[in-house]
Amino acid sequence: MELLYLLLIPISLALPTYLVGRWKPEFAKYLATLTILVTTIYNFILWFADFTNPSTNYGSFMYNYTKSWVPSVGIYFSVGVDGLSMPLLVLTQLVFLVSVVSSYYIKDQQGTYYALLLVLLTGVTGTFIALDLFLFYIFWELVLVPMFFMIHIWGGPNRKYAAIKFFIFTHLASLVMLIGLFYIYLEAYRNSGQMSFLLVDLKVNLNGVSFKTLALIFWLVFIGFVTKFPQVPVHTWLPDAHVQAPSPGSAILAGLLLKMGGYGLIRIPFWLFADVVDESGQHFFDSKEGHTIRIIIGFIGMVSMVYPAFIALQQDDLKRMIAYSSISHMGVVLLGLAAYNEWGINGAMYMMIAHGVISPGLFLLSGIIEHNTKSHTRDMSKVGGLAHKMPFTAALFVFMAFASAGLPGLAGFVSEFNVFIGLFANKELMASNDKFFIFPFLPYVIIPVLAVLSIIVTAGYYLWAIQKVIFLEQTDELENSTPAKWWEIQPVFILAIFTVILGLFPNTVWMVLDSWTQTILPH
Amino acid sequence: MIPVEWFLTLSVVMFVGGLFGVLTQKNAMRILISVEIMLNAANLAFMAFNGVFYNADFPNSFSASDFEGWVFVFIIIGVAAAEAAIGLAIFLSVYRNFGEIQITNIFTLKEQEV
Amino acid sequence: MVVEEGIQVIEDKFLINSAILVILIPFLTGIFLLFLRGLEIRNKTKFSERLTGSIGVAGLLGSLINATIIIFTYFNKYDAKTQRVIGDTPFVSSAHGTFKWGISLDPLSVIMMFLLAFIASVIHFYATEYMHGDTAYTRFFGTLNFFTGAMFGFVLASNLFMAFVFWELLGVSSYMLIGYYWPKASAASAAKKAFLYNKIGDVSFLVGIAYIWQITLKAHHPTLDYHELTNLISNGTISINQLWFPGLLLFGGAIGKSAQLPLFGWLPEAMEGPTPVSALLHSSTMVKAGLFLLSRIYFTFVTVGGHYEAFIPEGDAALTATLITWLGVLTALCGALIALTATDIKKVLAFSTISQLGYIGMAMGTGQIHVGFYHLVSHATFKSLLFLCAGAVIHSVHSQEMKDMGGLKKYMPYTYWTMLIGLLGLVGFPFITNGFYSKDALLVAIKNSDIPLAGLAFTIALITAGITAFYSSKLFILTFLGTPRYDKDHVHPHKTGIRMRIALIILAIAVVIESVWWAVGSIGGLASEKINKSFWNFEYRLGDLIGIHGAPFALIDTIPSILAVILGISLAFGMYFYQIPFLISLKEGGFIIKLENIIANRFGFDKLIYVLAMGPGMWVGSKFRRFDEEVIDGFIINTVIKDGSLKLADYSNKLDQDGIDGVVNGLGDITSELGYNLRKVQTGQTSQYARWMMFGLALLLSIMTLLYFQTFTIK
Amino acid sequence: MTWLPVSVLFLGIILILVVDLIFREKAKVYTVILSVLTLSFSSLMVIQTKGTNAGSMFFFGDFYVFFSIVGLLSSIIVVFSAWKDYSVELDLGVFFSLLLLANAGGILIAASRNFIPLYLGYELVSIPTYAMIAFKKKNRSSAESGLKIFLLGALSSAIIIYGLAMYYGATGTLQMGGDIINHSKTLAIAALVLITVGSSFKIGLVPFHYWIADVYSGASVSVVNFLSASSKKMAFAFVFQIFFVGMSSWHNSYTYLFAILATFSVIVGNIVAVVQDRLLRIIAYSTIAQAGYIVMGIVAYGEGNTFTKELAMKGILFHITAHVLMKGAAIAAILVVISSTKSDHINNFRGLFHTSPITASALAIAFFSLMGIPPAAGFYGKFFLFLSLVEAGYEWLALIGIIGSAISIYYYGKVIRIMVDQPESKEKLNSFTPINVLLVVLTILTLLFGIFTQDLAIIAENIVAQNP
Repeated sequence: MELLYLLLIPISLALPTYLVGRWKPEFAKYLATLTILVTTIYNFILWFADFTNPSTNYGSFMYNYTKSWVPSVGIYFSVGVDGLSMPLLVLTQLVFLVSVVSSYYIKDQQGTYYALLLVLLTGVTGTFIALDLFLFYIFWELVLVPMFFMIHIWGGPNRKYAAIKFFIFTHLASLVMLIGLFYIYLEAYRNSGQMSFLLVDLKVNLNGVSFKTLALIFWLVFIGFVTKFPQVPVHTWLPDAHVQAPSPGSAILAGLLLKMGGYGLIRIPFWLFADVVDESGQHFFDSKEGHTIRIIIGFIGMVSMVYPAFIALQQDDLKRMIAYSSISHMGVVLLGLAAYNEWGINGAMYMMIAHGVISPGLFLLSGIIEHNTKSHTRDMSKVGGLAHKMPFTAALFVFMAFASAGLPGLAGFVSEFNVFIGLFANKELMASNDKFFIFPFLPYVIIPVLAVLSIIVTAGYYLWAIQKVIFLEQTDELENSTPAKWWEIQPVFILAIFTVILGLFPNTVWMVLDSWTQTILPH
Repeated sequence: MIPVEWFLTLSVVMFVGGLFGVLTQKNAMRILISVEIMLNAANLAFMAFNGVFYNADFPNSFSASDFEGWVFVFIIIGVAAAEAAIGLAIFLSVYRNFGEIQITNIFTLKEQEV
Repeated sequence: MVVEEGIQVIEDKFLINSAILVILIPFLTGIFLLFLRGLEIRNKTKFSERLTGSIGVAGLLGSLINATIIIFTYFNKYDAKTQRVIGDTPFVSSAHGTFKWGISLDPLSVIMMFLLAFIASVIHFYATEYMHGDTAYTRFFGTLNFFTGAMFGFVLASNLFMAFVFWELLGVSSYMLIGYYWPKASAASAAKKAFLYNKIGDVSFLVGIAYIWQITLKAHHPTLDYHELTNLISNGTISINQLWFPGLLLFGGAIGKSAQLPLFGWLPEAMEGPTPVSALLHSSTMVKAGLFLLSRIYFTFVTVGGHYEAFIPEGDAALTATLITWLGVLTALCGALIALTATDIKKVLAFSTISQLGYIGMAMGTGQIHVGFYHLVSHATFKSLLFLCAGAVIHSVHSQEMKDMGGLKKYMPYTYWTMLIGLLGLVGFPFITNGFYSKDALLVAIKNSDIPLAGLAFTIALITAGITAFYSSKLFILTFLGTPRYDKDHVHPHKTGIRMRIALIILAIAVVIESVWWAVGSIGGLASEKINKSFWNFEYRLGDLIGIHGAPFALIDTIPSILAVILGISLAFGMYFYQIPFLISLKEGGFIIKLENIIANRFGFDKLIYVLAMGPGMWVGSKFRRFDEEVIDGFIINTVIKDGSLKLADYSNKLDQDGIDGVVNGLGDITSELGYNLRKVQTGQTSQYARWMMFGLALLLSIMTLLYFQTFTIK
Repeated sequence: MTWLPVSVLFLGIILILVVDLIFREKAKVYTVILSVLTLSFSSLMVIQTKGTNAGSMFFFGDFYVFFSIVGLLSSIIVVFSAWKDYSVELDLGVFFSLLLLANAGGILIAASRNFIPLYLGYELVSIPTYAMIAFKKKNRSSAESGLKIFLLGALSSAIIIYGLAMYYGATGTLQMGGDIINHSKTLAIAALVLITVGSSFKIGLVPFHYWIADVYSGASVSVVNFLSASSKKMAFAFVFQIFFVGMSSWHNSYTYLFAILATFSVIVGNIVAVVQDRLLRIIAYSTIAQAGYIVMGIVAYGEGNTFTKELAMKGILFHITAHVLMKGAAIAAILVVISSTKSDHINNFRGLFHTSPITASALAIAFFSLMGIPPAAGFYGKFFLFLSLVEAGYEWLALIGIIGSAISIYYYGKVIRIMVDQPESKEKLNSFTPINVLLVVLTILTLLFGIFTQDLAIIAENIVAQNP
């Protein structure tokens, strides 16, 4: 029952917030902050109540609540949480709390803004806790609407184009994913005769389906998820959406919407096909199809790690650079999955959490910089010498930039280190010297090597940004900029604290992730 | 005894003639008349088919369902009359508004250039 | 106590806790000072320098005290040769292999820790006065403490994972410290360059770790701990033929951090930082981290024989050892040559550091880890002393260029004498300095090692020794002796401050103690076997502790190096002090000038690195950016999707404007009609609609008759 | 007992005409109340008469209940919007009587199992529709659209009758579900094609969709509401009766035909809608596209086994109910704007969120659900339709459906984006409370559609069971 509160509190208060907003704009802000504070505290209580002792098996669902909705087709309203989704759920509450506090600068139509924020919170929470494919798809699409309006109404100068592009792009991709979900449902029905959208049933019913259809399902679903957590060929909506979105909006976009893609990719293919064994007892991802799939997604992960890093080197707009860096960090997640051993998958999940804490901080900081420059620009060439005028923001920016570049002791490092250990420890990627079918002359080992080299480029563009924005003499843009107000800087400070905690004591979360991964990896 | 194929060919000819009339005529009234022709073609077809399925000369036993064709003919005639009525009413209002019922010069609702 | 073949692992709570304190105290004081700096900025005040300075030094003294406790208890209580005190807690624990925070107290790490603690506290004490009057005083001490904490962490780490974590923290704190004067553009870019060079090293370090993990994973015992790895090798589960490549990658990390040949471009520019930083980081401690790492992972490129003699494995496994040695030799030569041409006093010392690091790398490569460590200890002491004296000189003359110094002997007597002691150590003046014994041990090691072309390496090392002697004495003459060249009116050199003088004296005493200790040990060792085996003979004692022995000290081996040193000194004095015309003409000769400006721009390595890494990186970035914006974004999005539907509709509109405009009369040509614009069809003509409907009827009828034969089955 | 609902309707017509005669001017409110009462009372009667057997000509199963109630309830929406619509105000009584007459026809279609009452019901629906479209006396466009719909409607009904004649020839009976007598396959093909053409004119599939655009922009808004909400549903009832029941034993002969028609309608409907800038025309073309989606359901129904049939029928029922709610709300909202700005051009909708939030949010949610965004009703329909298509093996058709709905985002989004901008004039639109109440009710139903999906699913399963 507990998870229902997390869902119902925000959605039920969305309309009242709008109405209060129309009556007295200020109160909408406080009502929204109060609601999100309540859900965050409640979520943390749940975490410390049940997710701290290492003995429990986090592979099974907890707080499971299932009620039949359309039994004749097998649709159930079922929510639950396990080792994979609980950390992401806590991350959601945290990022929303941070974003709501840092959106106090918004002055027009506050009522609608905070109502949309609450609807968005429900959407994202729902995606992470839905245990029924139908319900999962509903929450997955629900998120698009408030995000579209946020970018469209409160966004930057060219927001209309970015909003509609974001909407059509992700909607089209998720429709393709929908076809994948159909196949899962229908194959499970044909295989077992049981009509059910429940993940738990599907996981059992899919056992016995031929690997060829599973590969087809994987690719259909993969297209939908990869567009959401953008990888190279389909990533161009992210920089536009980020540049034009209001900074709290882009914090949520980077912090959570990207993670929904990652979560879906781990939950649907990797978790669902975990127990599917063919006649020779081989698991799906170890078989021939599984092998080609892993090589291809490894290649895509590597390309989307290297390619955006070089582009970020060239960017002048700070937010656009951070957007490209998020794409490159998400490439690490895909590489982790391609490694398909415990370090890879744990590292991928931990990277989603770490990036979910770090990148909202960077976006909020760039938002602060934008609000305090005279002509509201974020161009690094124009904004310089921030340290003179806004020392705390400068210090936090350097801290977050290093966290994002993977400085040890901070969250990013643990995940990157483990993903690369996983990549190099993976037999297929390393040992096999049979060449790549796409580029016959490239051995598979090119994937880990190029991915690792891109760390240098990442460090490069972050340092370049620090030097241009923070150090050097103060440009005239920062003439009348005052040190950041409390509600601008405190949220980023909270995120910084969490980065350090996740960096120095990763085992609290890692233990949960690891006990979950052991249930899906073949032994 | 005239074989039923002859009736069918006549009804097809009437149907196509009516259709041709609808497609080419400019005056709304003439279109209405051609539609009536097509309806009567259908009547003829029904009459012919019912004759085939139930031979009135030596009725051994009959039930209500044997006369479906012929019953339908009466209904069609009734419907055709209703259609004609509403048609004439609409032509009247068109005449009152446009002053003529030449359908080729009534096209105010065309797609405006965007 | 876990007894393993050879090495005993001991759990000693007290020692481990004090070791943790050694690491934690500087970290805590550092963070506390940075917090104070935050308060300073917030309410625009400046805490008294006495308070913040003393907190900084107190932090270091805390860890020094702990270090001394550890070193004494460890060497008395345990037999350092076979017993190690190790304590670790899981940091990231997954089912099959956990990455651990671990502290290992063994001879190498304990001696290095003590040396580091001693030098760092002296330099902190020195810095309290040197940085007097600087606005960001607290931030300086905060970051310096933070750095020392990270260095302790690296030195005491028991496994490669923890070493890597602190390795990158070193990189970041050196970035902070080099970029201390961040408003200066050159300092900011120097910091960026230093960090990026280190990052290249870090990446190869990371890949090395990943390789070792993969090898040990295949052997079903995934571990990164030094002692476990040594055990795995000794009981044969993993062989050196597997480990040489990860060893090479780890050495790649060391190249980046310890400024070996290709990646040493950042060290001279790191002189942008304040002098105490150069003294601590870029001479004695941080740059040694790479070489300390080599001594930690010697098992990857060296096998230790039955009775402690180390030899290089055959086949391609020898590649790592030869590469380390030869890179060391070449770095030593290049460093010395560039130091010749440098005019800035700190740049000379920086290049001499590079060349000494080359020496140590060379020794490590030959397998004589203890000899390398021996020179590392001595170099740390006298080089930090030299940097502090240089700091004092700069402080009084307010310029780093040697051309406007000279004749400072009478103004700064203490600095004069301490600098002399330091320079003698650097030069390795025969028999009376610690440098002499450690350098000769090096030369002996390279002479009879089985590295290919060892003889050539030995001669190059000799020439470098000579050149070192030459530029050290040149430095000495130009700064202290000769006629003063600074303009008198507004530069009046003064005696160095009290605290700086005390620091110099302490370090000088340390150098003297070492010299005496080693002199007695080596010379006395020749006389009596007892002294030779006792702790007096430092080289033998170190070898004993680490478990590797090379050739014993022999006087005749030292003769070539003595000659080289004397030649170097006399040449320098001749050229600079007595200005002998022939020698000066030699100096001005065309060939030497040409040679000089080749050497001056660091053999073009910087340009090479720029051309290789930075240039193409930017070029590729711009290519990708244009591709991303025009092709993917442009084509896929704008033409197909966003405007796609519009484009398609516009296309049909265009067809409409210049398509057939007339009213369709009769069924006409079906094909042209098909092309007719969908929207244009809405002409409002009822009859035309009817015709369209009949066209639909005809179409459907044709399809059905076509399909008549296949699908239409009457069951 | 069986024909109580229809008799209630006729009683209502008589009462309304009498009341209209007596209270000439004040009759408006009474006629509204009376018609709403008759419609709801008749739908109650429909539920009562479920299951009574009435010989072979009629069958009062779930199909009958669902489609009559859909027709009756959507007519209530029309009554409300007619009450506000200025162009119909003059003789409201006559308008409502025509509406009730059309509903009587709808019930007849839904109940019949024989082609004779089916065709009678079809004509009983069409003729009042022609009258309603040509309702505004002094208005050129309404007269022209009346003329158009009449001529093309008469042509299509003639084609259908001829098709029925061919059917009679091929199967020997006008009872639905007759088997083809051997060696009369040509007649069966002729019947199939002719009936498909005739009926696809009424539901507005592409080669026969021309009247929709003109009539939707010509006729008055409440008539458009009637056309899109209820008369189209009755037309679909007619199509389902013919193809699911009438030709049930002909076995997937019509699937390929409808697949082609569906592809054309979805592609053309969506693409042309993108270019439109007047809202009623956008609604017209989106109706064509939605008709395409429902026809996809027919394709899936014809193709598969019972599991696919059930999925397809669920998709169809969800889509039709959702369609009633969405189109009803959308057109009512457009009515509010047109009644104050006298034109449905897209610029009049600029900044609607600020001037009248209820109408704007109702229209926005209706459009989001038309796009198929989940929590709203439209999504369920599309979900099951595509699911049944994939199950039936028509993946390419599902893909076309996806491309169509992706394009639809653009023109629905265009309207929503304009509503969200800053309005030129700040003054509030005059809001008419009953319409606002109607909008709020419809929006809540669209959003909470999930609650009664299970009951609809059960109805769908019963329908599939009851079909021969």
